Formats: sequence, structure tokens, C-alpha cells
Amino acid sequence: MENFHQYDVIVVGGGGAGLMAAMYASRTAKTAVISKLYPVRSHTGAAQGGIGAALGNLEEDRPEWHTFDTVKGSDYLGDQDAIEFMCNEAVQAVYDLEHMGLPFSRTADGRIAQRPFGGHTNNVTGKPVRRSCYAADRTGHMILQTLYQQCIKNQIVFYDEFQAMDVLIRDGKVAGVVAVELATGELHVFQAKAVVIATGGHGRMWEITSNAYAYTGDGAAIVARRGIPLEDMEFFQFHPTGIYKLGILITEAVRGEGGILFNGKGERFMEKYAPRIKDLASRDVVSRAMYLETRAGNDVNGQRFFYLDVTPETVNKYAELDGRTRPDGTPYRVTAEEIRSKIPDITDFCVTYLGIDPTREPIPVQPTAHYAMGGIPTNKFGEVVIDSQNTVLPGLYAAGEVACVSVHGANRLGTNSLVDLIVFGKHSGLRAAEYALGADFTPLPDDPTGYVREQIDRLRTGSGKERAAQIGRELRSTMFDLVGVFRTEEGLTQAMEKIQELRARFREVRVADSGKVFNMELMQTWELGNLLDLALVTTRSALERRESRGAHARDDFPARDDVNWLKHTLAWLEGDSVKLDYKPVVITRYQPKERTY
Amino acid sequence: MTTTTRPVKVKRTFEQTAWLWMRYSAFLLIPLAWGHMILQDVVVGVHNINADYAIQRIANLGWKIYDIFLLGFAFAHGMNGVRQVLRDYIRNPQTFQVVSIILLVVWFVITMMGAIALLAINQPLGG
Amino acid sequence: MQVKLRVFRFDPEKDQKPRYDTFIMNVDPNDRVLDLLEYVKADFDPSLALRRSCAHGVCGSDAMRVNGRNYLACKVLVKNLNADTITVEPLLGLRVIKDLIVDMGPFFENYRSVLPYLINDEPLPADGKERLQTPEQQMRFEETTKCILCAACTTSCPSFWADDRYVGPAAIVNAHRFIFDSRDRGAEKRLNILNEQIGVWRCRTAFNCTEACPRDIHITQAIAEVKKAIITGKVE
Amino acid sequence: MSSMKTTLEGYASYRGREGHWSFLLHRITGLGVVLFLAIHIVDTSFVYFAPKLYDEVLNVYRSTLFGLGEIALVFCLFFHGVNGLRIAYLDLFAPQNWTIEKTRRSTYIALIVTLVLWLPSAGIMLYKLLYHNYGLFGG
Ligand SMILES: Cc1cc2nc3c(=O)[nH]c(=O)nc-3n(C[C@H](O)[C@H](O)[C@H](O)COP(=O)(O)OP(=O)(O)OC[C@H]3O[C@@H](n4cnc5c(N)ncnc54)[C@H](O)[C@@H]3O)c2cc1C
Ligand code: HEM
Ligand code: SF4
Ligand code: F3S
Ligand code: FES
Repeated sequence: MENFHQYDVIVVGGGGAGLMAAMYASRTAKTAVISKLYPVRSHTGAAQGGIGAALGNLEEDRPEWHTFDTVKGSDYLGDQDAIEFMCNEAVQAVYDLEHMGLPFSRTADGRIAQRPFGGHTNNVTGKPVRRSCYAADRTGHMILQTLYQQCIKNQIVFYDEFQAMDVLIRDGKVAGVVAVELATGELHVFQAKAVVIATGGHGRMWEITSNAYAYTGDGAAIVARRGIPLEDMEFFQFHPTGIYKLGILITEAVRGEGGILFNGKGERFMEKYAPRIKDLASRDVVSRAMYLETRAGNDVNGQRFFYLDVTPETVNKYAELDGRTRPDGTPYRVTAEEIRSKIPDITDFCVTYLGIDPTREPIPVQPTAHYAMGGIPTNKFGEVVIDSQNTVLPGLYAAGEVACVSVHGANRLGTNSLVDLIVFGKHSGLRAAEYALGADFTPLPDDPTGYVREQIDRLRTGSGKERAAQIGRELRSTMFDLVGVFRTEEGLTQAMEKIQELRARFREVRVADSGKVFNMELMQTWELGNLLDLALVTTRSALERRESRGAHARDDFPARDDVNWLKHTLAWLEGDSVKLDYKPVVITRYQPKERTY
Repeated sequence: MTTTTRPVKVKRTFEQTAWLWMRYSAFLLIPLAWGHMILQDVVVGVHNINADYAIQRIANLGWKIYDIFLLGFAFAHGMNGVRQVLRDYIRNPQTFQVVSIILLVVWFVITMMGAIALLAINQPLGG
Repeated sequence: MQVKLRVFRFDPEKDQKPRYDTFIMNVDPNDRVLDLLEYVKADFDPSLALRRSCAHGVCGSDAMRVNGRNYLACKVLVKNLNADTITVEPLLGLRVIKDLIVDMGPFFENYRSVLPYLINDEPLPADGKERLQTPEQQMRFEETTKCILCAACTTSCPSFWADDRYVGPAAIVNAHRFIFDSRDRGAEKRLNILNEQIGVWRCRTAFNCTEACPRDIHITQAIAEVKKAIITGKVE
Repeated sequence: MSSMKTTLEGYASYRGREGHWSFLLHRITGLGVVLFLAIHIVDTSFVYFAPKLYDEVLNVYRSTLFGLGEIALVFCLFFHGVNGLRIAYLDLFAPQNWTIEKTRRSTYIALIVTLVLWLPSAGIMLYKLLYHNYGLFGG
């Protein structure tokens, strides 16, 4: 058969999680990476602020504190065994990255530099702790580059610009992946003993988003269509500081370096919502505070945005008020030069897109769709589990943003995604290789590309009455308005109807370009289909969860309800409907408490 | 400063030498080429030059040495420049080798012609 | 404001020769050129093919020629161009596959040829922690770590247009990133590679690369530092 | 696929800035000078090999067309020299100055220096040309 390949392990996705998995899997198994983008284009490269690990290079810190902060940040929905595992592994993972050559920013004595980040605290004093290891404000870029470099060194096999469209499962076991080679339009079948899905998130279904165009949830949608449930999809993080209208992220590190949020009246409004750590409260808290301020008419000019101010005057003034000190005990004071050197890329974004210098003027910001806590359910080894009993589907693995381990629960702490990628990317790769060593190839189904061809044919033969671009627009505004920072029964119901309408209209779409070579129209229309599937799952899961927890804030159920809702949602996509089930949260050491900052 | 200087062993390659040659010869060419040009083209001018003038000049030992230097440096600099330019556009290594050899021959022949003329003329005609 | 957008089009399955499509549209001066291309796809002609992902200048997907000069389409705003007619063309020096998509193969091959990864076989620190590096040592090469491999530099270089075996500025930038990293031990190998025919000597300081780099890397300077290291036999 | 066509297209259409045009000019002037120099060495050697021919060649050089060419040649050698000096200096002694601002500035300075050297020279040469070939200025 032409276009047929056989590998022990196939990794789908060349971002942080995928490259990590490939590197470790390839040590013992014949491995290849399929990626729809050149790996260095992956969204991991956009991550700015840092990677959290309790190295304690600047002040006392411990993995236990990191664990507790993460549990608390997750609003107690995170699985504590997995969180503990991740936070313990994080320390070595960061050293590993350094050994691979990652150019971390450094402390004066040559160690990896660390900065404070939202929700990361010294558990004794409750004050922010310097835990985020960073390389200026391009930590993700450096992680992605470093991992890609190591993959080159280790001669990992890449299928660049191959877009996976289906996972083959037979007799309850993974058999392989079907992907289209973008350059030729040919379908390729990759038979594999183990498949690691690492395709990243799906934040492109919201209008204002920090996410890349490529973030269309392909991996999650592919497995969902193959009968695998998705976990906790109602939890999607809105980052409080996206550039107004554009959604481009302004990292939390800006607040870590002393930036302050102001409302339209010039008040530092976070004092009201998080009296102890104020501007460095966890993201869901800040985004909600902004929403509430907007409702109270305190946004700037009634235009639903706020100011993030990192001018040295403001930083120094509030650092003095807060009594902030440097590690050596001297008062924390900064100059414009220092700020620019700590956040060069952010400065560049502001100059390029807003025409302002952030060390002179405040930055207009608003919440922006940012991160999927939910995704393909896995255990802490990256094995995909497919029901409330955590039954493993042999040979299928997931890691990175597409997976839900769940270490982020209802709300992810800043810097924890990069930790997640590195730790679970590595372990899923190791596990997949180990599994492949003891397993045989599962025979391929009779017509392995049949399902994919059917999907493509449908896109090519629709009536053409509807236009994909219009459906995409309506989807994004619906999701942003009704399934955004705050949700209500009424809004979610309305959103469900709208999504069903859009799904029906999507069947009338026809792709005009009939070519094979780089038919981007075809692929992007297919991606819209993925978003429509995931939007349905997200909205339905959100509608059912009648409580407020982490990123899921219900106006009509403002309180967290541990009695009824301390559990993970599992959602199966069944045609145009969604079947739900729930599974318990793993709680080891930390009993749920009220969450205040 | 803690930046540490590390020694490295790098082979000399022809391209490197050629690159250096272009630059170092450049410094010499300023007085040589410009001097020659300013004198002959601007100050004296082509209308005041004839065979006698040329021979008289070449016969002078100072000018002879000057001209030999000029010939050696300017033409070698220039021909290597031509070689570098052509190397940019000729993809096939064999073709380029052939071209290089042709250039070398052209360089050699022309330089020899110049050199012979310079060395052979020792006194003004009829003088 | 109204602009006339001229877009290079080429469909290998249909066209013998490329053509330019013109779209008249109303845009905001703050729109990115990438936004304009997305409007074309949404409202005029969905078959337009280009690469893009992050939309804010960090992934390196959408380098292309805009009004004759290389940019990331997502990092150049309409108002920056000071023109009512905006012409968008694919990168020069790489084979055009379709519309604005070029074959990045030679570019990545050149990148790989300079051993762009940390080389250090010495034992790790006994405590398993990080290798130490002072802030000064880190700053020595920080600039060249910013590269996103967008190819805007290499495809603006006249020496690369002439011969795509010239490793090109992007590869040299990435070699520089390791050569000057105090933790690396592979400088000698890389410098010897760059000392060859297809290496740094092909750089004629034409400077288009530095002008084009969306990450503001001082590329020509980095190349000059590499040349200097080769000549002096010292990495400083 | 890089080729002569791409190169020419690039030269013609790429909107490079100071660095790009000074590279082009340096190359063109270098090639121009080397072409002239090759001829010039040969013709000068005629003084020895074929003195008669030498005078004939000089006559050709005295024509107006060649006179104007000579003025251009002087420009070429001045520009090539000044710019070459700039390149050689930066490459060998001040590589840290290969930055956008400094390169732009040094290119303009090179151009100005070239003009300062060339304009008076061109004036003198033009004067002589008009004097000898057209009998102006009492010639
Ligand atoms: C602006 C921004 C800033 C952030 N800052 C931070 C931070 O400071 N700290 C932190 O911890 N986290 C941060 N995050 C979150 C974090 O960066 C991401 O969650 C994480 O990088 C996701 O990595 P990944 O490996 O899962 O996916 P990605 O890196 O996005 O990789 C996905 C890969 O899958 C491939 N792919 C997708 N679909 C297909 C398909 N159908 N077929 C084949 N391949 C496919 C893509 O080509 C890509 O290679 C940030 C996120 C954003 C957007
Ligand atoms: C007047 C003093 C001169 C100086 C300072 C000078 C300097 C230089 C330098 C530094 C280069 C290398 C450019 C690079 O690699 O980027 C060069 C190239 C060159 N020079 Fe000269 N040069 C001078 C005179 C000449 C003369 C007299 C000739 C002709 C015989 C000449 C012909 C060339 C050619 C053909 C090139 C190659 C151009 C290219 O690579 O694009 N130069 N010159
Ligand atoms: S050096 Fe600059 S222009 Fe070149 S590839 Fe890197 S980021 Fe792009
Ligand atoms: S454009 Fe090319 S010639 Fe050198 S300075 Fe840049 S690599
Ligand atoms: S789309 Fe990522 S750099 Fe432009």
C-alpha cells in the first residue's frame, strides 16, 4: 500500500508535549511525530511567563507548597495524586530542560531566575513566592526551540505539515492514525502500536482569544468522534489580561514584576476581590472581578476594558505601599530599563499593535479566552481512560493542553501548563514506548481511510447554501457572549440552540477549492467542524454543572457546591447530542476549603 | 565581566583567506588605485597622455615599483572579486571549477602582459 | 480607509503562470496585513492559501513579501505601510507551492546543517541541578535565542537568492546562539562548518536580513561576530 | 530553485534599504572597474608590445563617449573604495557596529564622502573634455 507507514509509537502534535513524548519514546521504540504545523510553529512557543517549579533559588520554596497552591487554584477539582506527582517531578524537569540547553534568565550567582506568578504562594506567610522559572518573557518559545533542537540531535522522524484526521481503534485497542499530507492532499495511514495525542487546545471558538488559528481542538474532536469521552470541558480559562480587542496575551509576569490593574475610576480594584495577594490572584478570580466591575459600570469609558499599569512610577508606588522587598530584603524598586529587560516581547507587542510604550503608558486589557482545562481524560501516566471507572484504552495516550489529567481542575495556575507538558509529555512517551515493546500491531480496519474520506466528501458536496466563515463568526460571538467568563441557565440554553442551528447550517457548507495541494480551505472548514463539536460538548457540560467553581462561574449558582458537584464531568459526543456521566475527584491530603486570596 | 574567552581551532580555508585578502588589499588599494586614478585621469588627463609620457613614467624606478604593486594588488583583488561574484551564481561545482581555471588563466596572462611591459621598459624611447 | 490589496496567486493544479488578484476593501489602519488576508478568505475567496497560526509574531508562519519587503503578515499594520495599494507576494528564493506558501525544505535543511543544539558531553553537576551561567554569560547570546525561524531574513538575502545552498542568516543566527553559549562545547565544529564555501563568507553584508527580522535580531552583527571568531580562533 | 531569475527579480523588486543598494552598487562598481582594469592593463602593455596601437587606443579614449565613461569610472572607483573601506573596517575592527542605525548612517556617510571626492574630480575632467573636444574655455 502506498502512503502506508508503520511505527511503534506515533505522536500527533509537535508542541511541547508532543516533542517531549517523542524524545522519550524514541529511546526504546521506533517513533515518529505527525504535526500539522512545523513543530517550531506550535503554540507552546507563545507561552510567555514561565514554568513553575519549587527550585527555591531565590527564597524558600517546596514542592508541597506548589502542590497545595495547584490544588487550591484548581478549586479542589484537580486530582491530588496527579498534582503531587507533577509538582514533585517539576523540579527535575526544569533541570532537565536546563541540561538540554534552555537559556533561562539567571540570578546573580548563576542559577535559574524565578519570579512570582498568580496563585503561587509561600504557604506559611501566604505571600507570593518566586516560583516561575523564566527566560525573559519567552519561556515557551525557549522550551519549544530547545526541545526541537534536541529532537534534531536525536534524529527524531518528523512528518511536518501532516494533519491527523482520525484515530483508528479496533477491538478496543489503538491501531493507528490517518493523516493528510497538506502538500499533496494525499491520505496517509500510520499503523502504530501506541498513539500519543498532543494537539493542544481549542480556544479559537471564542471571539477574543489569545489562542493561535491552529487551536481548533482537532485531537479532542477526533477521539470524541470515536466514542471516547471528554472530561471537564466546561472549564475553560479566561485570562484577565489580553490586549483590548486583539486578545493577544499580556503575561501575568507583568503583574509579577509589579504591574497593577486599574478600573475606569482609577481604583486598584483587585484590593476588593483578593485583599491578600491582590493583582496576583488566580486568573479566574481576576477575570471575574473585571466582569463584576464592568457590570458596576467601573470599566474604562464603558468600553469593557481596564488598564494594566507597569510604569515605574506606579510599580514603585504600590511596591512601597505593599511593603514588597527584593530577596535580599531591600525595598523593591524598578526602573523603566529593568522592566523592559524583563518583558521585552510584551513591550514589543505593545509598541507594534497599540503604538504605546508600556513603561510610559498603561496597557488596555480585557479577559481573553486562553486555556482548556478540560480535554481527553488520562491518568497520571498519560494513558487515556474512557469511563468513570478509569478504564484504560490500550495504546492511546494524551498529553499537554489536549489532555485532562486532571491537574488543573477548574482553573489552571499560571506556569502550570508548561509543567504539565514537560512532565506528562515525558511520561506518556515513556509509557507508550513501554507498552509498544510488549504489544503487537493491531490489524487495521478494512478501509482505514474510509471515515476520513466520508468527512471530506461531505465538505466537498454540501449544497453550498451556507458559508463556513459566517458560521465561524457566529460561533465565536455566541461562545464569547454566552459561554464566557460568566454563564447563566438562560444564556447556556440559548447557546445550545444556536450551536445546534450552526451545526445544521454547517452541513450545507461546500468547499469551493477542489484542489489537493495545500487545500487550506478544506482543512480549515474541517477544523470548524471540530470546533462545532467541542462547542456543543462544552456548552452542554456547562449547562449541567449548576455551581460556580474555578473558571466556570454561574450567575444563577454563584457558590461552589462540594456536596453535589465535587466531581469530574465526562461527556460523550453522540451525533448531535451529548451523553454525560461523572467521576469522583481524587483527594489525598487537602480537603476542600473555601478559596480566598 | 565573567564572559570567558575560549580558544577554538578553526582550519584555514581558501574562502577565508580570500575574504581576508579582499579586506587587507583594500587598505593598500586606496593609496595605490586612487593615487593612480587621481593623477592620470583627473590631474594629467587622457588628452595629455601619449606613448612617450607613459614610457617616461614607467622608466622611473619609483613609478615602476608603484605600478607593479598596483598591478599585483588591484588586479588580483578584482579578479578574486569576479570569482566570488560568479561563485554566487554558478550552482554546479564542476562548472565553477572550470570557470575558476579560466579566470586564473586570464588573470595570469593579463598580469604577465602588464608585468613584462613594466619590467621591460627601462628608459625613455629615444632618450 | 480603503485599500487595494493585490495578492499573488498560483495554483499548481490549474495555473501555468502566477497571477495577481485585486481586492478593494475597507479596513482599519490598525489592521494587520494578516487580517486583510483573512478578510479575503472569509468574504472574497476562501481558496487563498497561506500559512499562519499565532497571529502575533511569535510562531514564524507567515513571513511574506509585502510591498516588496519581507515581513510577518501578522506584525505589519496597514498604517505602517503608508500606501493605498498593498501587494502581497510569497518569499523569494524558495519554490512557490501554492499562493503564498513556499517550500521551506531548503531553509530547514540549512538550519539543521549548523548543528543547532547544545553539545556538551561533560558530566552534569553532581547535585543534579543546573549548570551555572552568570547573567553576563547568558546575555552574551540572548539576542540570537529570539529567532523564530520565520525565514524572513534568509529569503531577503541576495546571496541566498543566488544559491540556496548558502546556509543563510537564519542558520548562522542559530549557530551563533550556541557558539557563544558558555555551556556549549561544539563551537569548533560549527565554526568549521561555517568556514566552508557555503558558510559565512557568502554574506556580503547586504543587510536585508537585519532589516527584515521581525524579532529585531542584529543578524549582520551576529554574522560578523562569527566571522571574527573564525579568524581570530577565539570565542569571546 | 534559486536561480538567476530569482536573483534578478530580487535585485529589481526587493525593497531593500541602504545596505541592499550599497551592496548592489559595490558589486556593480567593482565589476565595472575590473573590466576597465583588464582592458587598461592590456592597452598599457601595448606601449611595449605595440607602441603604435597604443596611441590609437588613446585616441579612442579621448572621444567624448569614453570621456564620459571615464568620469563614471572615477565615480565607481571612489564609491567602491570608500564603501570597501567602510566594509573592511567594520568587518575587521568593529563588527559590533553592524547594527541598523550605524549601518544606515555609515552608508550615507560613505555616499557623501564619495560625492565630495567625485564632484570636483568630475568637474575637472568635464572641463578638460569640453576644452579639448569642443574647444570651449578657449581650447
Ligand atoms: C499566549 C499564551 C501564553 C501562555 N503562557 C503560558 C505560561 O507562561 N506558562 C504556562 O505554563 N503556560 C502558558 N500558556 C499555555 C501553554 O503554552 C499551552 O497550553 C501549551 O503550550 C500547550 O502545549 P501543547 O504541547 O499541548 O500544544 P501545542 O504546543 O499547541 O502543540 C500542538 C501541536 O499539535 C499539532 N496539531 C494540532 N492539530 C493537529 C492535527 N490535527 N494533526 C497533526 N498535528 C496537529 C500542532 O501542529 C502543534 O504542533 C500560554 C498559552 C498562550 C496561548
Ligand atoms: C580603491 C580601493 C578598493 C577598496 C577599498 C576595495 C574594497 C573591496 C572590498 C572590501 C571588497 C569585498 C566586498 C565584500 O566581500 O562584501 C571588494 C570587492 C570587490 N572589489 Fe574592491 N576595492 C578597491 C578597489 C578595487 C578595484 C581597483 C577593483 C577592480 C579591479 C575592485 C574590484 C572588486 C570586485 C569585482 C569585488 C567583488 C564585488 C562583490 O563581491 O560584490 N576593487 N572590494
Ligand atoms: S533571524 Fe529573524 S528573520 Fe531570521 S528566521 Fe530568525 S526571527 Fe526570522
Ligand atoms: S542579507 Fe545576506 S549578505 Fe549578509 S547581511 Fe544579511 S546575510
Ligand atoms: S502568524 Fe505566527 S508569526 Fe505571524
